[in-house]
Amino acid sequence: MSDMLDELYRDVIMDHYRNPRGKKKLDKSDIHSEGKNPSCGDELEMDLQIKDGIIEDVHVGCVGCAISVSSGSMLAEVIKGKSIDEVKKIAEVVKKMLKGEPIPDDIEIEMGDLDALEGVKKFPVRIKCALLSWTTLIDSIDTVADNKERAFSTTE
Amino acid sequence: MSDMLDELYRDVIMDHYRNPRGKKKLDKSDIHSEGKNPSCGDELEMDLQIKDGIIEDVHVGCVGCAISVSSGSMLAEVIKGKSIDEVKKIAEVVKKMLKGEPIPDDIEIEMGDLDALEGVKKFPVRIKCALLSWTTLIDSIDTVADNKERAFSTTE
Amino acid sequence: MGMVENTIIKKSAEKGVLDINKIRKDFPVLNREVHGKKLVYLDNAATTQKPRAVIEALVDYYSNTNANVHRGLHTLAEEATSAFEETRSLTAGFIGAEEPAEIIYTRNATEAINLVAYSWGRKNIRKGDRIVLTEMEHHANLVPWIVLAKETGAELAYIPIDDNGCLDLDDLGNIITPNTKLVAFMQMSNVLGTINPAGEIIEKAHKRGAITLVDGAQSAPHMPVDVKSLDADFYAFSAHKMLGPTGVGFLYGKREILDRMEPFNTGGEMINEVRYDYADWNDLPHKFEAGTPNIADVIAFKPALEYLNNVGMDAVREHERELTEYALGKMLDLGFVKIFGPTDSAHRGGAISFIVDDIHSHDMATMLDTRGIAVRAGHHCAQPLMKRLGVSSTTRASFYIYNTREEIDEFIASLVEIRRYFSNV
Amino acid sequence: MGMVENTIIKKSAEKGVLDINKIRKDFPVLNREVHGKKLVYLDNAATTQKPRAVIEALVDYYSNTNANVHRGLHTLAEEATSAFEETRSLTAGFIGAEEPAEIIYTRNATEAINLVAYSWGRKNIRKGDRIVLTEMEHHANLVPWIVLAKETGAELAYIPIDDNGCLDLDDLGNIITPNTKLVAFMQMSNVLGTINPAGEIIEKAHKRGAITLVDGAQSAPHMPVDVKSLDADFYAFSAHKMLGPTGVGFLYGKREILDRMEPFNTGGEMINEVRYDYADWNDLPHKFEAGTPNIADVIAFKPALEYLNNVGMDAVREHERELTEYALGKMLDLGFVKIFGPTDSAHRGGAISFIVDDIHSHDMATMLDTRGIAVRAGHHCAQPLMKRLGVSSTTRASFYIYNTREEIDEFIASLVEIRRYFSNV
Ligand SMILES: Cc1ncc(COP(=O)(O)O)c(C=O)c1O
Ligand SMILES: Cc1ncc(COP(=O)(O)O)c(C=O)c1O
Repeated sequence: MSDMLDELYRDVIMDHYRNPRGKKKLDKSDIHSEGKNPSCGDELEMDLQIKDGIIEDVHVGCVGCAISVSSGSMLAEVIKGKSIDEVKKIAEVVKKMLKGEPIPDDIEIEMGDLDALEGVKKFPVRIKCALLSWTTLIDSIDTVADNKERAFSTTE
Repeated sequence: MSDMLDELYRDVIMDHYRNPRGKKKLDKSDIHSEGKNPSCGDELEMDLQIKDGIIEDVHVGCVGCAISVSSGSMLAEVIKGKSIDEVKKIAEVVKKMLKGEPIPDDIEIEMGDLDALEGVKKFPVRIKCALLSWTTLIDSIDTVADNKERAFSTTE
Repeated sequence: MGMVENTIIKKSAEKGVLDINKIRKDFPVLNREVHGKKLVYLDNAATTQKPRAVIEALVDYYSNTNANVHRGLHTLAEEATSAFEETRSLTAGFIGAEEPAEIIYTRNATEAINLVAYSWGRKNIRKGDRIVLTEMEHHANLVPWIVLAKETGAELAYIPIDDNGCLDLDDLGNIITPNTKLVAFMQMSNVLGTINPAGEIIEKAHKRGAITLVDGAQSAPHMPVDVKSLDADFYAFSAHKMLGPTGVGFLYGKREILDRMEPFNTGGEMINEVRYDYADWNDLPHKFEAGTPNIADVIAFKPALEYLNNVGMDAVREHERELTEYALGKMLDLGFVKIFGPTDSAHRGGAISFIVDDIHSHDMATMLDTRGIAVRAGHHCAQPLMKRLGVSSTTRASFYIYNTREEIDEFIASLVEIRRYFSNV
Repeated sequence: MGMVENTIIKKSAEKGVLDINKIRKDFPVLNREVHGKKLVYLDNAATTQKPRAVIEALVDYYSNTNANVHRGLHTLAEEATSAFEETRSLTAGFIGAEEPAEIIYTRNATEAINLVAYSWGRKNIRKGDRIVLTEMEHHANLVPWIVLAKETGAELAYIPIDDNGCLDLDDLGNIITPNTKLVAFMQMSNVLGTINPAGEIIEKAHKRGAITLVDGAQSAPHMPVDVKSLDADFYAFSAHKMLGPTGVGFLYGKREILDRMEPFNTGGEMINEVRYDYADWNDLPHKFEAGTPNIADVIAFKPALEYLNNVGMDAVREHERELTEYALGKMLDLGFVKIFGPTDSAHRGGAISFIVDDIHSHDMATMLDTRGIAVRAGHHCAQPLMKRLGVSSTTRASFYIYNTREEIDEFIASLVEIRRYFSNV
């Protein structure tokens, strides 16, 4: 329909949208958090199982658009099995990528499908859709660090 | 200095401004009232002695500009000795004159120096200066009719 | 609420009531291109575009008159003050108020409602009192009352909606209880388009001795309104939704009620006398207008009202009714569009909320935007209503006097293409 | 306060710091004629004139972009939102705020102060607490606290002024008592011109654990301001007094304080979640901005700030200081002018209040107006100060970046003529 749209709705994104990973609820959760975009109504819940600083399992439940759902799905896929430090680095890179900021050369991370989110930066109002799951994740991790139990985030 | 100003600051007006009539306080007052222009700070107090429907004596104390002071002074001069009905008619005519509205032919009243206020109508923001004493007077009279004791008015 | 029946309404495919081509020339923004396409602006329930006369009034004011109002004795200040008050008179006439002093300038409809919640509500609503709202209210006419109820211990009750998106008034007599102090409701829904029977609700409320507030943010711009014949106690609306500048709203209130209210914001202009330990208040409407008002935009709202008066609010309503009928018919024809709200254009305005398959409203709005079509997506400041409708968001197209059938045709064609595109990517 | 000494100050009769001719060309209204005379606009403390760039920004916005902000997913809405937020960043920078979210858009300075009185005051001020103000406050920073004190049973205390029109701080330690919760004061007087030692007062207030609010309505437009180095907790000002459009004001507040405050007005945009019986709030700054904001005027304030930044606030201040020095010298030379406020231009801004003989300020303003000179007359929204000064009103001339020595010469010549005229009629 338009080249512009094709950059946003890449096949990978639509695949994650239609078959979101991490959809399955976990039987136990070490840290539960919720995120929301008040202006548009997207809602997300996230559960993490963490052991020895490694994210062993993750659940992401997102009610939202193709961008927020697929971003959450990619997140679930990519962070599983990674250490908290690695995950933090990935989140930073994703944020930079979405905001169109340069990504430092010395960061070597495995991006998986995440590259597909790059098209979002041309749609400024959609960036916060893609950010929702990542902001929630960071708040989750910070909550762990602060020894709190629940986190609540927004990308406004 | 300017023809326009000469129409406003006529000799009669300046004479009333410099020697306001009705300045002397009354030893007794049947009806006391106060008026004010909140936006500019002009303040006026008025006392009436009324007997058998005739205004026997009047005191007007005005802190204000040349227009409000002289208008109050002319009022004091013209209403003394008149019946309440006559005074009401005069007040109506003055209001109409100031607002530039036509004055009905069938009204025959003795205007005294009041004609000098006609120049005010060319200065829209000053009309309320000239109106202050008249609005206060009408409120006074209405208060008498309503059997109240004090009146408070503004020309805003 | 199920999908509405696919009744195809095609009454007047002929030329409409307005000379749209002439009207469109008065709105400079309609020449704008978006992503290389001519702008099709269907986001009028959010804010409308402005005719050249409004823009020129701003230029003229700032280039020739600009001064502070009310307290000024110089020429500019006098001109500004009289223009500022002329808008008030015209606004009073537009909604049928008894006198200009019953029109209070606010920032927007939201602030008008908050003014009532603070100045009238804090004084008149007590623990155990009831405030009646409807299930379709905008946050602007919801949150101030939720906050007030929490503060005072008052209870909230809601007039429900039926499956057609209309108020269900069957139980109104029981909902408006004797302890009901306020009935506040929208005259036209920004989501469902529904036109509510304001007169009927007000009459019932008054029988119970309740005060009424009508949120006219969506109705005042789109249909003839007469607060006198409605007998509304308060009426709130926004200039920016009816061709006027942003930053100007209105609270109409009956004088006897406004006179008894304490002020809301306090400061300059609204006082009579101030001492270091005392203050009392100026007369209406100044009592409620503290500080330097939005002078330029109030003045520039006059040509907006004149524009609407020239077109005629009956014609505005009829044009939009025809356009809505046309759009609803086409949308229902598609078969894959689910519409929320009544589908009979006689009972609704031109805000049409819908969803298409599993396409999220944000994606829909983005895709329409690449075709130059501006719509709104999300909860439309009516989260509780969204829940009631069983959705998290909808897409909304909404019309005004400059919209055309050709634009609706483009919108419809885009829906078809988008659906095809989205199922293929 | 007696008549100030006739010290003639004539330091820099030479060319000033600004290229005034160039600046004047940017202000269309300065070509205006009043009663056949070229406008001499000396009513800048009431509101300032607007440069062409501000007017053009309005035209551009309404002709090309106009859309509602924040909730929109289409191109126009995105452009409007980002321009709307750019002004916030620039404003934050202009007054030295830590982050844009600490800047809340209001209608004017008055509303900014009311926001604090409602949202912070109602929660933090209790019976027996003290609120400290000054004797020179504008009604905007007086009436909200008089009302709050009456409501809560708090007490008001005033920092006095000396015979020179400056705050007398000798007793400050006793006035700001341990039970003082708020110290609210103007940084520059709109009547006396006085520049108050804001930093010193704030430091003393903080030592007592009090919160501080600075009314910057007259200072932000006329001198460099840095809320960070002042350590002000709240700072209020208005766009229309600094080249910007009417209808836009600002409340700066420290994040940690704003975060703990409940909202003021409620409705759309400012919520996080709303249910029929519950609402919670969005983050800063949105929490305090309910409903559709004054989008166009906020956006058009950006070129006003850019204009001031280009000129440089130091240069603005220096130009006005020179002009004030020049005007004060000339006025005192006349011998018949009584000036209220300090006569040392180093400690005052360009608002000069005065009286001439027995000529009432309204008559003075009318007579100046016939000569094209716009000044203000009356109580300047400072009735208690007027009483303190022993007058019912004054005439006020006030300057801005586009005013010239030639204009002041005309003003002085007019004073002479008016005095002669008035004593002869
Ligand atoms: C010192 C001071 N504070 C507050 C205000 C109020 O400003 P605004 O009317 O823009 O709210 C003014 C302006 O009149 C002022 O001079
Ligand atoms: C029904 C309704 N009420 C109130 C409002 C609030 O209007 P504003 O944002 O102009 O205050 C709106 C607009 O968003 C609306 O549609």
